[in-house]
Amino acid sequence: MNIEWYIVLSSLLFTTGAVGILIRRSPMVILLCLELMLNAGNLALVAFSRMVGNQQGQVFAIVVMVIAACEVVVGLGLIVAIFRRKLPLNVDDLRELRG
Amino acid sequence: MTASSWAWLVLLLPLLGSIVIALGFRALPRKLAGIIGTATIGIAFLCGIGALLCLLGEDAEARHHASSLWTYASAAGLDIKLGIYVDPLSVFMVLVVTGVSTLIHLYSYGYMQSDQGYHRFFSYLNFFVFSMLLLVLAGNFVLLIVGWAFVGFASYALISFWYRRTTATRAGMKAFVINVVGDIGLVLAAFLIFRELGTFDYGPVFAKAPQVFHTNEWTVTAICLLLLVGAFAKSAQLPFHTWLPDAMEGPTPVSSLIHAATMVTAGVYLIARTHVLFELAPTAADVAAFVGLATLLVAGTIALVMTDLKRAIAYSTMSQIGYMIMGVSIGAYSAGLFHLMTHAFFKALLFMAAGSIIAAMANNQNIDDMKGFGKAMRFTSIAMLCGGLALAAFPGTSGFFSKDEILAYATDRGGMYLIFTVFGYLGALLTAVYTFRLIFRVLPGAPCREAQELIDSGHVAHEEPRNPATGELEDADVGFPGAEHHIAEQNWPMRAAMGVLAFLALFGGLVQIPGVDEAITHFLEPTFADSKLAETFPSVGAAWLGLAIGAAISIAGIAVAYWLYILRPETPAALIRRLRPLHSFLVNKWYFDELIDVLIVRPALAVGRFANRTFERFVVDGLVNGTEDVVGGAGRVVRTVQSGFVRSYALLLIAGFAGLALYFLLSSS
Amino acid sequence: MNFHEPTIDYAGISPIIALTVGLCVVLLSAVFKPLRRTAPGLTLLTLAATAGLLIWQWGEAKNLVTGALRLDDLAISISLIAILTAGFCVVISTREPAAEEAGHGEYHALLIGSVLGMTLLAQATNLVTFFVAIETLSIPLYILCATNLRREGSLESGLKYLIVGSLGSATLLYGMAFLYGGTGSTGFAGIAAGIAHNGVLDDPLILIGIAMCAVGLAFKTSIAPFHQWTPDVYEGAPTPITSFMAVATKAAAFAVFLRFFDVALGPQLEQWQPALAVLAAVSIVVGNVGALSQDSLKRMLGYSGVAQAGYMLGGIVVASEAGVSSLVFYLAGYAFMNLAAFTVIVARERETPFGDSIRSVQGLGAERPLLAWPLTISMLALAGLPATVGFIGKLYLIEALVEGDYTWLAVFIAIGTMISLAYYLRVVAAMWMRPGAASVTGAAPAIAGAAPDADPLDPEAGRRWYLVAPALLAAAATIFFGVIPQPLVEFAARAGTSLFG
Amino acid sequence: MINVLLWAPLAFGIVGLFLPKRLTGWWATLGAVATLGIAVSILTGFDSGNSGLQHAVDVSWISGLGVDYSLGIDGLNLFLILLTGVLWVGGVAFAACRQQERPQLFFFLMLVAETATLGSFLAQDLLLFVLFFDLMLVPFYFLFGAWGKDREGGPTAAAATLKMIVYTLIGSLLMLVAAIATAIISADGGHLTFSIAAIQQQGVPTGSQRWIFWFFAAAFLVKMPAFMLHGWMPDAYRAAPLPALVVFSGVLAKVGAYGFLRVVLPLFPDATVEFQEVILVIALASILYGSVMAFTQTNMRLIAGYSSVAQLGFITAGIFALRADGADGAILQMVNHGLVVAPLFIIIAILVERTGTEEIGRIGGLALRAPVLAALFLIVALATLAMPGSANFVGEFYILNGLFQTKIVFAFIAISGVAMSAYYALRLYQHAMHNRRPDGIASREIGLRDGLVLAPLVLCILGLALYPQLILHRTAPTVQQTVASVTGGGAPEAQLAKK
Amino acid sequence: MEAVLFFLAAIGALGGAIGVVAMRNPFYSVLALIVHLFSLAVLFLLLTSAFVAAAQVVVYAGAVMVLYVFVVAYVGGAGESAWEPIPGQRFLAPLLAIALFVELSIAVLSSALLALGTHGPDVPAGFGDPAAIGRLMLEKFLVPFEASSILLLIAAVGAIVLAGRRRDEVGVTPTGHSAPKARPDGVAPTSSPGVQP
Repeated sequence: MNIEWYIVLSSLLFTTGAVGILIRRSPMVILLCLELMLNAGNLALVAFSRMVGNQQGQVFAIVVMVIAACEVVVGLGLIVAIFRRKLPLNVDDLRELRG
Repeated sequence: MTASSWAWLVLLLPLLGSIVIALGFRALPRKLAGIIGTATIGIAFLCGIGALLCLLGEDAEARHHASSLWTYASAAGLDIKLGIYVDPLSVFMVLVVTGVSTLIHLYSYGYMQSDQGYHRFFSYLNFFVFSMLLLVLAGNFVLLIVGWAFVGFASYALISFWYRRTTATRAGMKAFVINVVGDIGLVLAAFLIFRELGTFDYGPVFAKAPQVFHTNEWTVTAICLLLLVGAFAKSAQLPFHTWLPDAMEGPTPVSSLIHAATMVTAGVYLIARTHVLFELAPTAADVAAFVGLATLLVAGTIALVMTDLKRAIAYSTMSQIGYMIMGVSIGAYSAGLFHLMTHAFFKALLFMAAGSIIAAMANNQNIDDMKGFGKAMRFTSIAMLCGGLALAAFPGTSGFFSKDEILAYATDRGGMYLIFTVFGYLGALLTAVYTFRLIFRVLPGAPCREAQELIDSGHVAHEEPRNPATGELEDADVGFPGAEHHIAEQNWPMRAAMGVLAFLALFGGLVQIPGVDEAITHFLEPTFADSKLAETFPSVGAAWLGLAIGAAISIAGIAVAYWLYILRPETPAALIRRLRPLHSFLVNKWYFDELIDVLIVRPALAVGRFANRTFERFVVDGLVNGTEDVVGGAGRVVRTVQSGFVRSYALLLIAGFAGLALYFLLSSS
Repeated sequence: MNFHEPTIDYAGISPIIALTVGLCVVLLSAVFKPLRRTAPGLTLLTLAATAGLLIWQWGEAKNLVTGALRLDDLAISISLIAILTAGFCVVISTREPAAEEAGHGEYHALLIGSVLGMTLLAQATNLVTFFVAIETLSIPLYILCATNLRREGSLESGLKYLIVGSLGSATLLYGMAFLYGGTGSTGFAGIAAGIAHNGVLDDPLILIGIAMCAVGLAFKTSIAPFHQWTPDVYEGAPTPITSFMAVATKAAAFAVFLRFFDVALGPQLEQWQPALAVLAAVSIVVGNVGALSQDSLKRMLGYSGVAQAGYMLGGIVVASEAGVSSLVFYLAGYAFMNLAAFTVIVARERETPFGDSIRSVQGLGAERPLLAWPLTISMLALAGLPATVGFIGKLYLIEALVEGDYTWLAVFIAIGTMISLAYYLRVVAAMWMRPGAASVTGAAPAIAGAAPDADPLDPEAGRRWYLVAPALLAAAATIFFGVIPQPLVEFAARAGTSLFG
Repeated sequence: MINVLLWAPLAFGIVGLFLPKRLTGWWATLGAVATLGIAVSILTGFDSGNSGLQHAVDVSWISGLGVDYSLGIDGLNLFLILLTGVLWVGGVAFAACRQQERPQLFFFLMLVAETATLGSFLAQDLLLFVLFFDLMLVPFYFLFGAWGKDREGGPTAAAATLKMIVYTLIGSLLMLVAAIATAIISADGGHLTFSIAAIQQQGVPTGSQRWIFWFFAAAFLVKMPAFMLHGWMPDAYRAAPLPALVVFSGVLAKVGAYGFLRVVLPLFPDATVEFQEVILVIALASILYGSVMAFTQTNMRLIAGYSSVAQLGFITAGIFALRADGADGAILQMVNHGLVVAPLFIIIAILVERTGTEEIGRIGGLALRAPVLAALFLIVALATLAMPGSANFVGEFYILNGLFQTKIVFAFIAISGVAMSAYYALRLYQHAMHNRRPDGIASREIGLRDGLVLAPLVLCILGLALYPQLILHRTAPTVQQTVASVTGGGAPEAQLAKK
Repeated sequence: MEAVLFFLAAIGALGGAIGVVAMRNPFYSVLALIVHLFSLAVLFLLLTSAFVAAAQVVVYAGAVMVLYVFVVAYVGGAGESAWEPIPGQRFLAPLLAIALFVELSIAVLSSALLALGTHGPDVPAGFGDPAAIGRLMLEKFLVPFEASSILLLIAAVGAIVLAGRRRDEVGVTPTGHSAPKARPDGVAPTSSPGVQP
């Protein structure tokens, strides 16, 4: 398959993730959508890595995985903290800060 | 001592007097202040005589001196020195000013004695004399303007001397503002002179002018017209005259000195001083002459109906100045100046007499209320009669010689100038009528209440002084004559002053009898040596013919007045009834005040109100507030977008991303 | 296939090592109870040591560890700014409820972690390092924002920051992928070379990659329209953290912004310059109008940070040595101005029941002159008034802009500054021109923030040395460098030279 | 010497912060007097034939940015410096006679303001000028805002002051951009310098001059303030504490006009010629509008304020006559106006203390019990209306003459402002001192201390009235040179040669 | 064969992604993500990136997702209401996404890079295998590698800070899972009586 296909697929995944962030309210699902976007990035990296024929993109993708994991950990920690604080797990309800 | 040194002394003394009195207002005793004031002027007069003698001791051609103390303001090509110019004309003016002032100071010494603002009065009065002397002695146009404005200020200060009278302060303001308009005319004239001639000094200006300008060139005409604005404003000529009657709000000696004898004649002096320019711009000179003529007629008619004693005399002053302006504008310089001098004598005298009577009337100036003062105040009455005769140009009096000389000169020039003769004599008739109208209404007859009281008890104290114009109670603790009033009968300084002036009014004309002595003409000759018009002079015969006509008209006028006010006292009332519209037209002073109000004052105030209420609020502030609103509105938008929804933040981020990406896509090949 | 051990210049990476060691030590101190109290001290020690090592390396210009990092004056200067800010943050975190809540060891370890991220970021010359560094910088901040667990706002800000921040990171990553794809390299120099080599100067693939990287970096530097997290997070986060975030994050992000755009994307100058200029202008407008009539001081400073970021972006737009220098100078000045302001806010929010509301500083001039002066100076400096470092900073920036033919942006800065006066001076007016707020000891007023999640008040906070001294110090520096800017100018100029010289 | 002059007020101010409350006012007065003393000693040592800089100081300040600490005195600023010295003595001493809140801070700010103002007059480096120009505002922001009074039904002092600051800084910030642009454009890739003299030598291309001119003009016109840009003035003047207003109105407005002479004319000659008439129209509008507003206003401060608008219109017109006499007159008039408006505000302050109102409609007849005050007021009022014989007249005479010789129509319109000034100045005097005394208004003579503050100022007015040449003589050479930089050396004598 | 695999995996990845977005219940979303991740791993394999694919399966699908499931289980996977409080969001979000996708696609498809249209160059054996990646990590990318390890440490610390149970938390009385707080127009919550800080 041509690399183009991979990239277009990754764009599709990227935008899907973005849509998810925009329309979902559960912080957990939003975190998942962020994962989607990072994964789309990873797909692009790996595809490009294949295209240019060096493996830097792959290493980058692995690093991104680690980072994604860190984000997830912190995000889930926050969710737990919010839950513990008896606040609603709905990002729309967290809008004390505004204006 | 040279003439210039004397002249500097002349300038210095009144100033010194003014300052000393002003600074010493707490320390100096009243009398001392009056004495200082009078004495300084008196000495100044003597110094003036010193200057006169110096000048007479020189060759006729050398009788002009420029002298300066220090460079006043000199940069960028302008060179203005603090300098004076001494020549026969200025010395003549110095003598008239200081002479009359000395007498009026003397009069004031008595008249103002019970006034709260005695020191202030003398300080102002001295300052005025200083300013007037500065005006006549100035050696360049800038200093002339300075003197010009100083007298304007002194006039303002003295008009509103009783400063808690709103009528007085308003009158002062009016006088000042109109005079400033005149100043502006002078300033512009000076600019134009500087532009064309590159200097402000009299000597070079008058020397260069004939070489630079063609006759009737627009520049020189413009210069003269601008000078005339100044002259008219100061000399209360149409249409700048409205301030003078109102100026009668000031104490009577002020009216006598400033608004009759000296300051208001500054316009005459100015035209005489700049005759070189006026002769180069005959059109402007004719304009001046016609305005003078118009003023003398208009003022004469108004004086016929005025019931306010001082205002009537003030209109008479305007009218007489009209003669002078006319005279110097048509080239009768020495005649005009001669009339200036005699007018100073008799008009000052008339005012003094009027002041004396007004004091007796407790500041009531309405002649309708006055009667029979001939018996009550004999000295005053005689003085008034002398002044009246001179004013009416009764044969032999000073006014007789001076006024008719002007008209004789007009006749001599012939042609268009005959208009001046004809209407001048008409004016003379009016003069005689209105003068004796006053005299016949005030002096003879059964004494009025105040006059009777004076006869009975010699008492002239009145409580509760009221403002004659508005009738409101005076605020007596401010510089306003208290219960004690002073009249010539009981006060020797007043008497002395009036006596001297009465003598001068009657016999002052004898110095210049056509074909006999003509002392004024000869003395002034060096000043007007460069004049083409002054060379032609009516023959002695023509002059005497003029005098004869004048005498007839004067006597006729007096007769008319006698008939109207003594023989048939009911006629004037009948005339008023018959000619009601004309009467009210005259009583309302030809509606000049109203005209100026509608044309200038109201529009200016309307513009001010518009600026203040509308423009400032809606445009200037609107600009500020509008900007504020726009910025604040943008702030509200930003804060509304900052809704607190994290998803909407993400949306904006992605929207921004999409936008940025679009830009980059578009910029790609 | 042999393993080639990379050559490592230990002197060059010594600051990073110091930070890493410090991080571990501070973390360990949290484990042993007796050592709990030593965390701030250890942190300061770490920071001091790092700063010392950085200063030791001042003037060096070398690539470290196979081109992952580049230690030059730009990196050192930015790292120093970050460390300075962190130092202030540590001091004013004394008795900070958030730190108590999180545990001092953890709190400070996270802080050091963030500083580590910044130091790496300032030196990054490789996309991978860049991305890791930016996350190392951000993730501790997400946590730190939320450390005041009792306050709903703190959690909210943490979550918001995390979500939007990760979105930004994902975008950045995607952009990096495209750049990598277009050039075949992850190194900055390699990218620049690749662009030239592949002839893709205006290829859409590259350009859209640039667009995405710009979005990611603009997000980190709070450039509008990617700024919206800023006011919310600034307001919600514990104030010392806000101060750290406001200054250090911006500094580090701008450093990599500079390096990335001026070095890696230098060839694409023509394409990105106008776009960034427009972003700068939009930021200036949005930030300044947004800050108008904000009652929360932190929020106001958040918006003001957006505007200031817009000014600073100008330094990148012109892509010149003067631009870099002016930006570094401005960042350094910005650090002092902001630290003074935030320190005072910390003091007042502990002292009064009004939190960070503008009411908390009402009448401060009479009540606590030692706090009022720093805040006043800070506000005036932020407004760019003369005799403060803010004026010189703007001067420097405008000079760079005009030199780079971006005079219109300079005019925008001027206009923005005018608008900004309205809100900066509002604070000054509150301090000096209003009577004091209700007595501190009075009944707690019914305002937001006084809910049960409110922190305990310390009526003496305005006199604590650890708050007054930093405030005075920062204010003094603001004035000092406003009057004698030459040292700071030289400092900044070195940074500029290191990138372009 | 010049350094001492510049920094002495600040040094005194800082020391004053640590003095006890009672002493600080007098200490500040001492500081102002000392500064004045230095200024006077500079005057006595001034070489009047020299059109160049004297006492020049030129040290590199921020070498990286091309900014120098460069000061100097010449004919343009000599008397403005003296004016600053004199008025600050007046303002500070007047304030010292009164109880001030937080006196240390008050006097500190006053003296900071003096240093800033002196700095903007002394600066010979474009950027230093801008810096001091902006810095001037800061102390006044505090003085007006913190010591000013809120107006009932109007904006608070803080709001009014904020408006003023934002408004005036609009111009200043644009000026900053313009100044930098000037230096960069003129350096044209070469060595960057902000030195005014150097930039003048290098020249600025005509095309750039156009927009830069307007940026500078905006700053200066707002500061004056000129017509349409005066929106900040009414509120700020009403809010300001009078001692501060004395110096503010007396000196600060002049910095704008001075800026035209110091910066705009020499650096942007082409644009100056090109926009001469536009600026003249603005100046005329200021004259007319200021006058009209002044004679319809009833608030004493605003009468004085709007009269300043008109006066600065005259000054601007004089400068933009682009003739040496106009510019000479402008400088003279700057000094005169400062000397007049400062005592005017002091008098207003004294009147307000006696009557408790600033509305002229509600006072009157005060002269009786206060003849000295009335006399001083009268002199000030007469000088305000440029009574011939006052130095103000000489100033206006020079200005109008300059205008008359180049733009005669403008001169005719401008001079109508003179007539209006007569009306509003006298109106102010009359309403306060003359007419009936309303009930409940106390009249009291001026106190000895206030008298000692006011009398020297009035003496300055009188002294200058007698000898305005004192100023003209010393300013003329520099002015000649400045104007020549625009007109290319066409001296007025040359223009006269045609006759 | 490759094309078939690609399309299958692509459908899986995309379907998983859509599932994540579309599922009401977070739990199902997590499961959908796992599908997505496995599909991605296949794609990675197709791109000769064996190590990345393996890491993907092990790290992501294995470790991270387990964490997710735990947390979802802990906080309860209540679905969210369909009501959209932000005006325009529902309309703008897809629109923007489509615009973005179009832009990205245009960028990719109109790129002048010829390599995009290929399957990539021939690569030596061992491309993308653990050894190659490992060497790269320890040579060229040593710093990011080390840094990401520190990042992991930091994340762990963070998770403890945020989610760890502390002594002083006793004060907040566990009154059961709170209903969404009554907070009309953003006013701060009124304190409930039993709460003492």
